[in-house]
Amino acid sequence: MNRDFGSIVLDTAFRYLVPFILVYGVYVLLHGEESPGGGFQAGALFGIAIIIARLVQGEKCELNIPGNAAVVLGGLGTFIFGFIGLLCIFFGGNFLEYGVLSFLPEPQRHTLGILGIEIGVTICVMATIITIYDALTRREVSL
Amino acid sequence: MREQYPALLIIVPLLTALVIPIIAYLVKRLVRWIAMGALIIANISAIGALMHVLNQGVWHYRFGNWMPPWGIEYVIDPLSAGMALLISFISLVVLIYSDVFLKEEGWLKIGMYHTLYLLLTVGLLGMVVTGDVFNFYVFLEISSLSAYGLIASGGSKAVVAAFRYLLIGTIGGSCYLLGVGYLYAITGTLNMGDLAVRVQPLMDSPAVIVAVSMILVGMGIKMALFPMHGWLPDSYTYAPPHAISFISGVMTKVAAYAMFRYFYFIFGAANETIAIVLQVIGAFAAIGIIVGSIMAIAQSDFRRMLAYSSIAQVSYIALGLAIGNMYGLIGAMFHILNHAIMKCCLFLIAGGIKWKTGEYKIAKFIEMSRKMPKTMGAFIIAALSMVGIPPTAGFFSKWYLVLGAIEKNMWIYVAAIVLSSLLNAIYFFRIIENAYLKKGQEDIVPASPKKPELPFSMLVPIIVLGIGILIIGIFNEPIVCQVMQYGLPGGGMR
Amino acid sequence: MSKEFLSQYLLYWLIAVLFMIGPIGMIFKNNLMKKLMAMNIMQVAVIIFFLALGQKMDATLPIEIPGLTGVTNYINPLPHALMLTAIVVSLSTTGVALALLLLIQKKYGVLEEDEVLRRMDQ
Amino acid sequence: MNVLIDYRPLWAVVISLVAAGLIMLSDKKPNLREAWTLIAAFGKMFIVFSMLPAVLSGQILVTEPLHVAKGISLYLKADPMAMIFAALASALWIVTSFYSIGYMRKLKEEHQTGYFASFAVCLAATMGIAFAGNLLTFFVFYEILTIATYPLVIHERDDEAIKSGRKYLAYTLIGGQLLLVGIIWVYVLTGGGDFQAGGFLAGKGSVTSLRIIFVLMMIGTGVKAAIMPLHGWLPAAMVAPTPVSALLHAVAVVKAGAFGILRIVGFVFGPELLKDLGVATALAWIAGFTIIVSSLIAIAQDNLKRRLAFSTIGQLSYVVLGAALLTPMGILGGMYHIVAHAFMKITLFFCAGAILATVHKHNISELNGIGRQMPFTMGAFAIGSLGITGLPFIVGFISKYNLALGALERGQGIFIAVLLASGLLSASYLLPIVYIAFFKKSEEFQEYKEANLCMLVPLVFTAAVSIILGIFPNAGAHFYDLATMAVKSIVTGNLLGGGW
Amino acid sequence: MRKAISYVTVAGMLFFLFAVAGALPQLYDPNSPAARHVSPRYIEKSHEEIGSANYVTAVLADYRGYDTLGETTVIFTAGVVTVMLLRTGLKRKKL
Repeated sequence: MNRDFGSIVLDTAFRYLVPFILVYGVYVLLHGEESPGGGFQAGALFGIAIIIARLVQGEKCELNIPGNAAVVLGGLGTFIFGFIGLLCIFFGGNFLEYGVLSFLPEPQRHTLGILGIEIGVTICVMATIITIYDALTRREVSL
Repeated sequence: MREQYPALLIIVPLLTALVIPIIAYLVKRLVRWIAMGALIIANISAIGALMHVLNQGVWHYRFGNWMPPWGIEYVIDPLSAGMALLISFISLVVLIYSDVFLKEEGWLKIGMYHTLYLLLTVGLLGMVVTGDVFNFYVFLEISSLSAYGLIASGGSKAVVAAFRYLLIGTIGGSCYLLGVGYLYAITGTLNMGDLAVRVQPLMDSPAVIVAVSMILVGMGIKMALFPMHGWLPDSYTYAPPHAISFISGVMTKVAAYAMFRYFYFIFGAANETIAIVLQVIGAFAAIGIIVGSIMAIAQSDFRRMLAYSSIAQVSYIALGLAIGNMYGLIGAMFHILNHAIMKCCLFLIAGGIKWKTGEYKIAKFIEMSRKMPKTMGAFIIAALSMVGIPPTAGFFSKWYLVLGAIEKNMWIYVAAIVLSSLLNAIYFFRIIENAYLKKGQEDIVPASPKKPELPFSMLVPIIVLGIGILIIGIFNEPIVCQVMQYGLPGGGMR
Repeated sequence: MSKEFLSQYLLYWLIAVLFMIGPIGMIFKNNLMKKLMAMNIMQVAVIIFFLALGQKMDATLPIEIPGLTGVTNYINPLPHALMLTAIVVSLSTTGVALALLLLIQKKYGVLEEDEVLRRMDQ
Repeated sequence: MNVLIDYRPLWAVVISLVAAGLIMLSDKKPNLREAWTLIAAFGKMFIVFSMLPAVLSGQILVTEPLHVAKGISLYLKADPMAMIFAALASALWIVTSFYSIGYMRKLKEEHQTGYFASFAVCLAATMGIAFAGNLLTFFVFYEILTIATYPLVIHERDDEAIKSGRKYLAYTLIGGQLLLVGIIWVYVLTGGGDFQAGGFLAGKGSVTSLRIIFVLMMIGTGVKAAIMPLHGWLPAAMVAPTPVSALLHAVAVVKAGAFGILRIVGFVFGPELLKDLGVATALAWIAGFTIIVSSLIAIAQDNLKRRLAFSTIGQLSYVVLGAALLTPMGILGGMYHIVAHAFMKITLFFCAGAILATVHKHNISELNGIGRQMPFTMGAFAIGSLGITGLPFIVGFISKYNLALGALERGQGIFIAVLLASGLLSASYLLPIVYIAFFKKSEEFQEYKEANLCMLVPLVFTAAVSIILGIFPNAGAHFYDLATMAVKSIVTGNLLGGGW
Repeated sequence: MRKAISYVTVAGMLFFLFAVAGALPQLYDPNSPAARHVSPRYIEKSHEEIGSANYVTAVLADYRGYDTLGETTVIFTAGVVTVMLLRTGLKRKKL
């Protein structure tokens, strides 16, 4: 991030704001079990961080996920969620029954399972927010 | 894995839908086969679940292994398993059909289309097997959103139609959710089975009446019951043919099925309030049957005609619910099956004709029988079934409906059904006349083995469904007595 | 206004009014964007309704405070969880609707419904 | 007891359905296609006649291959009454097949594949109607017959054909729906609809509802049987090729309606119940009215086929009248008249078709002197005409005689007057044709010869059969015995048709 | 005519909703059915069963985790729909 952004205001805002948003997103994600927060909120924060980058730097910004990749990423994020559920089936339980995931330490199985799906949700929400933003702001809408 | 059929039924198509974008990005050709594989697994799961249910009674599948009122459960009885099988089967058939329309598109379009298509299937499957009223809403929205997208991809007119559908559909969804809210407020539960127990002592409460009417409006909009059908004709007319075949086939039917679930399993039709509401539904349905049929006669566009005919046919199902005795309900459930297959077949034929000749206008169907003999053969079977000529499937749903209506002395319903089949005859025989009897000007090159009338992947689904109509008609007794009957209220399910 | 009136009726009435904005907007507004907004308000009304159901007198957020146990001390977490979902649904619907509106605007140049329908038939 | 499980009734239905499929497949090969028709026709006749000895010895062959609806099976039953219709239809199919092949080839018609396939489906449906053992089975085949006849009616594919096709469908579909309502009502009242000699509805519902059911069913079957206010489709359907008219009028469609009326009177309501309900008298009056009025209309027609059509309307009402008289002799007469009229009318239509195919004339006034050139054809026509008027020693006499006896039994002598008047009227509309053909002189037809053999042999054959049956009513398929057995079973209420 | 029907319908529904408010449980009522039937278990047991202090997260991600999967799918669907509509274009070849 060492390129000039055009104006000092944008430059400062970007440089100081985005890292905090990203860190806050990570905090919200990881701390979701004990305080308000969770995957959606974190995903929204990440998405906003990237959208800010887009707003400031335009299409070719450095902190970027291009539209096509975002769609794929959104699918993969939800896939992580579903896959964790499917993993529970492979380990002999019902869908999303975290208690059977025997490779995890016993007391934290549920917590870690929740964390896993929250990560999936985060990725999906972030990617989708970018996708929608990207699709809506495209100039060349073909009709 | 056998114990996991209910989960696999939903999860496999869902996860496939999620990875399809990346597969499409990597290998465009593979998408279609992977989607097909997922739907085949869904079909197998549905069959497995159906067998299991028929042998061992209602199947409760608990997600996360939490006990029902706290966690979410799937309740699979013969009816819902049958519905799941119907949905996944039609989904598979239409997927095979849609190949021709998408071959030329780029990876993004193919990927997105198949993703949405599978998501629509997932949403509908989730709606029929779920045992939780809020989970139902979630899947309702999945199916609705993907349906909006699929409809809107049909062109600039379709976008307007889809937007109007979105507005009305979301109102329906919100009404449904408000109804759920009222139920939750007075019972404190979201599980259908638990709700059914806890709502019974409260049936006289006005809050229940609100909930009932809100759910009626919500489901009525989704199933295009008569005064709430405004979104349907435009959407069905302008949507792409491959998508609308599936949407028309099952989407309204799933809402009708949900309505059946609510009125007969949760609220219980024995209640006085519900009996009145059912009479209201019946009145709307009777009007809808006549209005839909008459409007269908007035159309010159084949798809629009089919759309209005859908309104009439869905009203048959509502009429069966309103009749409410065993035969009426059998008729309603059987008509869900029949109409799904008939209407899907007809829309596939419409798409085929469009693909071959570029025409949707009925007046331009002249000499179609020589251009596309096999397709028109399937059309005749489907049309006769819509009219209700034995031994096609449509006759037997009519048979059960009239049987139920006469048993309860509801003569207006009988009149509506009889009148409607005559009106159906008018608009379907008009097309048959056009296609078979009128002589066109130019010489037509009839289809030959070398130059078939339609690509193989389009012809097979049409013919499979056409034959399916006959088979369901002739062998309706096993379907009714060995599957549906156990799913009806008090039907002797173990 | 008694306290009972407030707790028994007022909020429910407000929710009812908010909820009915949806159908009203749908029927009486001609602009598609306004219809969309009316629809959004309708969804919000449902969300508020659910959240109102979860409230309890003298209770705190549904996050465990060490030492504080007892059901009556925490508000009902279930509506909150449900409404997170409903909010997301609302967001998604709005996103899709905006995409459709964008296309309509690009194609027809207007968002007035009757005008769009008129141009559609041409 | 002598009820036998036997699949032959089913095979009799299935064989021509299979043939229809094969005909469709051999679209491009006319010879193969017509071979299928003939094989199926002979096969069907063989199957049906092989059941005859068993039925005559008082056995009833039943089969229930599958359930068609909840609690109702596809029930096929070969009892004496069914055998009358089945034997008649299967025998006449062979004749009609030969005739159609000759006619179609002579006129080089288009759409022959569809024609023969529909024909085969029609016959399958007719067998189904004949052997139907319960109301639902009856209705299923009844509607199949309706639809399968439609392609035959519109065979010419011109505007007039389309118009008549519409008219045909409008009448028959509306009738079918009303019949359906009546049938379902019966199922609701009794929980079952198996035909039972002497009826099964007695005491099962209020008088009013039974009356309404009777009216619904009579409208439903009466449309096909062309009772007077419901007859409009039949003259219109004359646009169809002549073999189709022959089939429509003599064998399958209208006879299916008449047969249905007899079934419903004898095996659903039963004469005793109908006497109590008092609705049969009205039906008898309508039938009498139809007999007279249709004859009067027939006199005014110049188109030969139309005249024959109105004659059919009148003659069919004989069957209805027989049923409505509710006496054993009346029902016997009605039942036998199905056979009698079939042979006479098919002769007449074959003659009309032969004239059309050979000299291309539709109208009676143009037929001066044609008898000189086509003596066999017109001779057969004369026999058919005389039979219709009720001359003794031709088959029509037997049924009329029985009908008259039935009227006497019922104490309603007025119907004898109707029968006599009808005989005179039919003489006055049919015999002039014979007169014109043989005794008016005209040079017009000099260069024409007799119709080709494929057409001639069938029509001579049916004319001969009319005479043979007139002298020996039991010849061939024992029609008279079968009818007697059926009537006996109805009167005694014995399901098995008496111990003959 | 249509407008008049709409007015009447909307007014009727509004009146209906107003009238029914009395049948609902009181706000803030700790003894309402919603507070007493299902949710106590979440508050009482989620610590030991799941180990999460945030009950909402426990409900969202574990007890009703399947809903959340659905909800994630909904938002993904919305993304896919927008991409399909706006990025791939509506121009379709004449079939």
